Amino acid sequence: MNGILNWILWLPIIGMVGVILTPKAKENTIRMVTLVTTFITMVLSVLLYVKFDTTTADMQFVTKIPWISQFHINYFIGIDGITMLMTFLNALLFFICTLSSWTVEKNVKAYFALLLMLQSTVFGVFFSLDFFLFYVYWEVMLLPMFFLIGIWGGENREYAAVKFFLYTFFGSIFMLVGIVALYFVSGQGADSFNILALQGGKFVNETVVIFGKSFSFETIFFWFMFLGFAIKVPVFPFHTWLPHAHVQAPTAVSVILAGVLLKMGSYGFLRIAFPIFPQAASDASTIIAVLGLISVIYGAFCAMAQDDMKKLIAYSSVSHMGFVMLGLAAMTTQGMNGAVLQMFNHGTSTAMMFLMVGVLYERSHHRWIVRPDGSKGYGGLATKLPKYTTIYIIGLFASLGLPGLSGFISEALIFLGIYEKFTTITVIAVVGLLLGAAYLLWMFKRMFFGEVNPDIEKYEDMNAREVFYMIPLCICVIVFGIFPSPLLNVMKASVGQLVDLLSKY
Amino acid sequence: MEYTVGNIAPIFLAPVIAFVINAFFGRKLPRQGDWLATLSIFISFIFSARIFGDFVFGTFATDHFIHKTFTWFDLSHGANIWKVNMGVYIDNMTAIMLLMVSGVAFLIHLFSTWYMDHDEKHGRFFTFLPLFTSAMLGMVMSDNLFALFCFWEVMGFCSYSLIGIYVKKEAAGDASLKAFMTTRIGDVFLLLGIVALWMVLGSVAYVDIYAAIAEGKFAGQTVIGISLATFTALCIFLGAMGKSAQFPLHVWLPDAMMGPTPGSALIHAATMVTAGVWVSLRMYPLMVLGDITWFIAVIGAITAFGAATVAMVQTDIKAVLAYSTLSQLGYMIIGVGVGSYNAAFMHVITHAVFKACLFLSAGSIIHTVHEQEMPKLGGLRKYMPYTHFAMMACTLAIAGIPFFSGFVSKDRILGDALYFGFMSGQNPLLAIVPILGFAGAGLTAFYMFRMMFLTFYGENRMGHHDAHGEDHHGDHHHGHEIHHEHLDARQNVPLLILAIFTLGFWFAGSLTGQGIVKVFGEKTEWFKVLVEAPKVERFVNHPREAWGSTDTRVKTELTKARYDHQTGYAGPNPDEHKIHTAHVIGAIASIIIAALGVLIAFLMYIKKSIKPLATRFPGYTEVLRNKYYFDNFYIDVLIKKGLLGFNRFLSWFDMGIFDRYAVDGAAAVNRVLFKASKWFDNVVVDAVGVDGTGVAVNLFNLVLRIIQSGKIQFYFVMLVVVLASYIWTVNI
Amino acid sequence: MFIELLFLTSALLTVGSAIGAAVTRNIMHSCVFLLGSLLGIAGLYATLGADFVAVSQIMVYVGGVVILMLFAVMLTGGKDFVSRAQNLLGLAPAMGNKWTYTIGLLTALVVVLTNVKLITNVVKAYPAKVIGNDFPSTVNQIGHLLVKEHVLAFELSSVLLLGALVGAAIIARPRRQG
Amino acid sequence: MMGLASYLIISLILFVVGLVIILSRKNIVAILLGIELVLNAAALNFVAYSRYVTNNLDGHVFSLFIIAIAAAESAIGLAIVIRFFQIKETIHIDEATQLRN
Repeated sequence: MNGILNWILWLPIIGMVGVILTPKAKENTIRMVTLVTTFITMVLSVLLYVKFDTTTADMQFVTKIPWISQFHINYFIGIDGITMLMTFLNALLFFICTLSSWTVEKNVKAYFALLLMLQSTVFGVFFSLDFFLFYVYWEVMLLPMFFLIGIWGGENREYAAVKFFLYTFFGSIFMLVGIVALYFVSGQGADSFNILALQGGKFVNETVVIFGKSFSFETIFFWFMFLGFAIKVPVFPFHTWLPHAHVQAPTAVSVILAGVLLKMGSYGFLRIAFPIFPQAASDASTIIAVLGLISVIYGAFCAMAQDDMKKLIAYSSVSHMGFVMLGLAAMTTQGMNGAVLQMFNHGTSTAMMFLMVGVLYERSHHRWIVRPDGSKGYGGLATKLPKYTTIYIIGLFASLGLPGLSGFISEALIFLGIYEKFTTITVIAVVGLLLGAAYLLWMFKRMFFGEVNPDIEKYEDMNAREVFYMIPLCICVIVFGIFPSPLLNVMKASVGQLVDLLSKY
Repeated sequence: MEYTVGNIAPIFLAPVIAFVINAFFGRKLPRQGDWLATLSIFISFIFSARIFGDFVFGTFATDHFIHKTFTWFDLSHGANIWKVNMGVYIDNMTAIMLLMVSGVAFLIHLFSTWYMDHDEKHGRFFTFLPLFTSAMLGMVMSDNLFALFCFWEVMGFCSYSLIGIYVKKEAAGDASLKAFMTTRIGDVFLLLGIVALWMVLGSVAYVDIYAAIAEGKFAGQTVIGISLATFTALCIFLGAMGKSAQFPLHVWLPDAMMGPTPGSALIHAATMVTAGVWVSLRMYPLMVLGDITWFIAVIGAITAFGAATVAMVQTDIKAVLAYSTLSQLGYMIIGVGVGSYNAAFMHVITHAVFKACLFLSAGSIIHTVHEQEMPKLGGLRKYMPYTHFAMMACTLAIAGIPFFSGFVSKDRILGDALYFGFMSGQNPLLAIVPILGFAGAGLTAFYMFRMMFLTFYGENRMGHHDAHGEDHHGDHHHGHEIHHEHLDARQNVPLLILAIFTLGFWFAGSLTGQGIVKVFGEKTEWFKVLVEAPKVERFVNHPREAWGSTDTRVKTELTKARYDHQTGYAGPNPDEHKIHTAHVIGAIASIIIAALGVLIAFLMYIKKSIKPLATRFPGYTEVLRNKYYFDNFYIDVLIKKGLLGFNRFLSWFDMGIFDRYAVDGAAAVNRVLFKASKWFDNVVVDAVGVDGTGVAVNLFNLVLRIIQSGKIQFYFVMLVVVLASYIWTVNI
Repeated sequence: MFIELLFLTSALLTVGSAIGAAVTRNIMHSCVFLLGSLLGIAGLYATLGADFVAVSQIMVYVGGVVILMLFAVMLTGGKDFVSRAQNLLGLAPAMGNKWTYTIGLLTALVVVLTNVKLITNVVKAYPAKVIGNDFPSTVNQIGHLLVKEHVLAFELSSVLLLGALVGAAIIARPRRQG
Repeated sequence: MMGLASYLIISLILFVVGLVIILSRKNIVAILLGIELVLNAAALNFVAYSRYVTNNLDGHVFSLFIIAIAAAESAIGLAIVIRFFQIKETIHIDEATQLRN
């Protein structure tokens, strides 16, 4: 039974080998291999969900094999409720992205090979229970991402790729220092790289001497970890890589970036920063909440000012991930559950938005809502593309948190969670909901209403393939908006355990 | 009667199913599924009527209610229990509201099958209309504020979709955006209020809130320096202001008339806009506890009077009705504010009936003659006798003429307002409430009859213009060739049915509305008896049922009682005498004022012996035509004022961008801020902070800059320095 | 005595040639100085009794690497042989100028200070040990070590060398423009 | 005269000289040359320690590997230099900016 998880982790690599072995000229074979691989992965993740035991907060499907035994480094993977959701999201989004990448023409073989490699590494980050393994996957993940942006991106792609790479790398260096420090402090024993064994506030009383002065070990290294994960989320002062990366990345990569990779940051908080340094996390919660609040408001304001559709959605991601940070900072049942749910829901709704932008981009080859010269980039799309409009509306309203679609419940839970601890912040943060509706609907109004722009007369409505890959996301957004229990039941035990731990500090 | 899932759920689910089917297969169904939508509403109507019958015709007592709950989702872990419960809460008010909503919605659906026939948006219209109806019914039935909020937002979405249904019109986009965003301002506050209540009380079910008020759980609780009760009451009322289009947030409702007329009738006249009144009534004990009723009354009075004045000069028939809706909503809010719980709710019902009918009549006219500017109409009485009859009945009702429903409900509100303003020992400044209320009542009579006279009386002015020579339906009703209206089950029978219910005795139980000539005999004044402000003490340890269980409580006989606006029928009220006096004065005064209004309208538009407003007070008319410059104030003034200040500050780096938006009035004042933050993000944080060559203020900049310089040797130097410093600090 | 003489000459040759390589402004001369320095190191290996390493040093470096370098210098068309004056784009001279040397020397100072600190510690830890002048042949033992204990590294380095060979050939292969 | 310290000092001098070459020269071949010196300094240290401290031959083996890898490295490096020269017509290190921005 534990084998499923290993299969999910390594199947994309097998698929990648398959892609590499396929002759370069057989582009359709390459696409089919990728599609089949991602599809099987998705089916396996559904199977994983079915077999998942929701009653326990323990790790399930655990595999532990010694890897570098001198340093007690193990190939140690397993999942709990939080990871389960991310696994499903990752498997689903990669399947959809494969379909949406059908039209990629440039160097097809390398593209799909890198895509599969990315999938495996992202799974690796989520599954790893060994710190060293985690770090390896965390860094290796940058590699396919760097090339996917740097080769298949837009006109300014190298800049965006390098920026993305350096930002993340900068953060992960601090994380590495933290990992090494933990290794030494925990006695270099058998569990020094074991994330689970390090959890539970074991370092509350440790101190560290730097330049002759004594500091709390927890505080110092919590902030080191914080930096590594906050850049990935991204939280306010570290967010500037995101718009560049999103604007330059190809559609599928944007989807993955917004849908899964950003969640790795908040996942890091949930799995590593909070449980290992609970005291410091609890002390830092106000700062995290304020940064989350700034992300929410600031991201929304910035999004409002954008004329580029993708940039607008990128900033909206900053805003939405700010809600996740707020929920994490709350450290209450409602807030934490809301944050994890928001991670999933943002994954689906933002993926929808980016895919829709991609669909339109394939027709128009520009993304201007308003062109730099002040004329409308689109206009009257609702008349011309009815199917597209319908699906766009679902994604749009899921993003802005309409009850009945998925975004609302998570945002409401987050507000409930933070209210008691940060009342003032709650009062300000609701403005984020207002602004969220404002920029999204304003964009919608400028693009879809009005007379049909002569440019868009020749556009065709979504074809069967495009509709097909949007349907799973639509179902997710609607069904989980009405019945969130399938998601909440899976994660609540794990989240509850974390909340219980944090509530002691 | 037993209540189970089987006979409550269909009320909500039937329209939902119609929505789902129409959304996916509407195009393939005959007539794009409009019959399905109508049928589904009819099913809701049948089930609602059954509940109404049970509750109203003597089966249950005033304080009876059904409360069934189920768990929506559950976040409990270990000893930490936290569940989100949803449920159905049906009391007398719910039963009345259910009947009204499903009944009016059914008639409007029926009318729409005629009105929207051959319209290009036929299918889409009949997709959203059942969804809206289900959301409204769901909102009415829900037992807690959270569920209410969910349905509230879904209604907002339907409203957004229906206002913007003609996507080709740029103005439709603007109007829908404006409607959604303006109501959203209220909504986020409503959500905030709900969150605050939830986290302090542990539940947002109405019964739990009532119980908490009774148990004094609010005492000593504060939110950011304000007492919890005031804060939450204010938040919830702000939500109500957005949805019910009260004074500062009223700007969206007139624009909302961009949508198809039947949609306006259902959403923006009869039901959705009364949701704000509904939640204010449901949370009335909280409003009293939070001591904001005076604020509610003032807001209502300003809206009631202000909107009535604007309605006087409108020439578009739908605009007149839109402003009259605003004004009537103001009366309902006054009713809430002055403690006239029963009458405010009655006005919700009576207004829904006559305003729906008015809008449908307007729709009938517009669809027949393809003209909605009143100066171009006139003399339609001969061509459209049925519509004329229905519209006249409703006009009499809204104007407050005795024997009609509007008189009954509005007069009671005004009577209570009179008592509230002059006799209850409140702050003397609050006398403004009854004064504005009565003035508004006079104006209502005036502008409604102005509309009637201009539309149906006088000479036919249709010949004076080219009335849409080509029309895409292939109809030929234009110019002088308007065909005589026939009795049609879909066009005017719904109007006539609604018109029947504009008579006052249905609601008052007596012909005059003052309990003098009784019609219903023993069950006289059922409305007064059954609807009263919730008595919070009764909800401590209230019974609650799970979905599956059946109702086992002992039914009590209907208890008779006299109407008494503040203490219900609990006992002799020392102020009862004063209140009665106020009501008598109010009734007489409102009859006189209404008659005066009708008379002036008659003299002005039929006899033409008084000069019209526009020539008499040209300056003031101009102000009214511009709606007191609210739109201009929000859009132009705020933006431009804010903009100029920012421009001076920001022009040194980017003048062109801001200039462009100064002219464009579509955005809010936030635009300036957005631009500023965009600039801040791009230039300061990103360019200077990360890429900039500026002084290395912090290490982060420095490191990135050095790495990006590409000079490998500098890299080496850094490496060596770092290693060396490591060795020196570690002290090997 | 012979050993000490060898050590002295080798050390002088090593250090002197290295400094010469650093100081001269001609890349050709620099390469030749490198040759001297590497030969000196081979001598130093000999004084340490590392006969096999010394021979490998001479064969690989003197016979291979330096020659390769000279080839590279010649193949790059003789440009940048000597210190250029300020040229287009305002680049620093190829063989360094006073600024680059200043930076280099400053860094060197840091390294020297750091290392002196380390070396003093090392010397304290391992006080001067008199080693007899017995120099048994190491070839046999090294052979055993390479194929027994270090066999994996040995094989890997062979693969590496092969890869480097092929890679270098592919990279340096002139490609047709177009 | 002949002790561990003297070898270490020679090795240090070699290392520093190599570093100065790396840092102060802009000619890629010269930089590679500096790297060779640094590597040799390291190899010399290994052999010296092997003789004076550990008394086994692991240091020798290690320096042999260093020699092998240095050879491979210089082969690749010089190949890149040649290729670079074919493209850029110069071997000035500051011209190698293709990856920037």
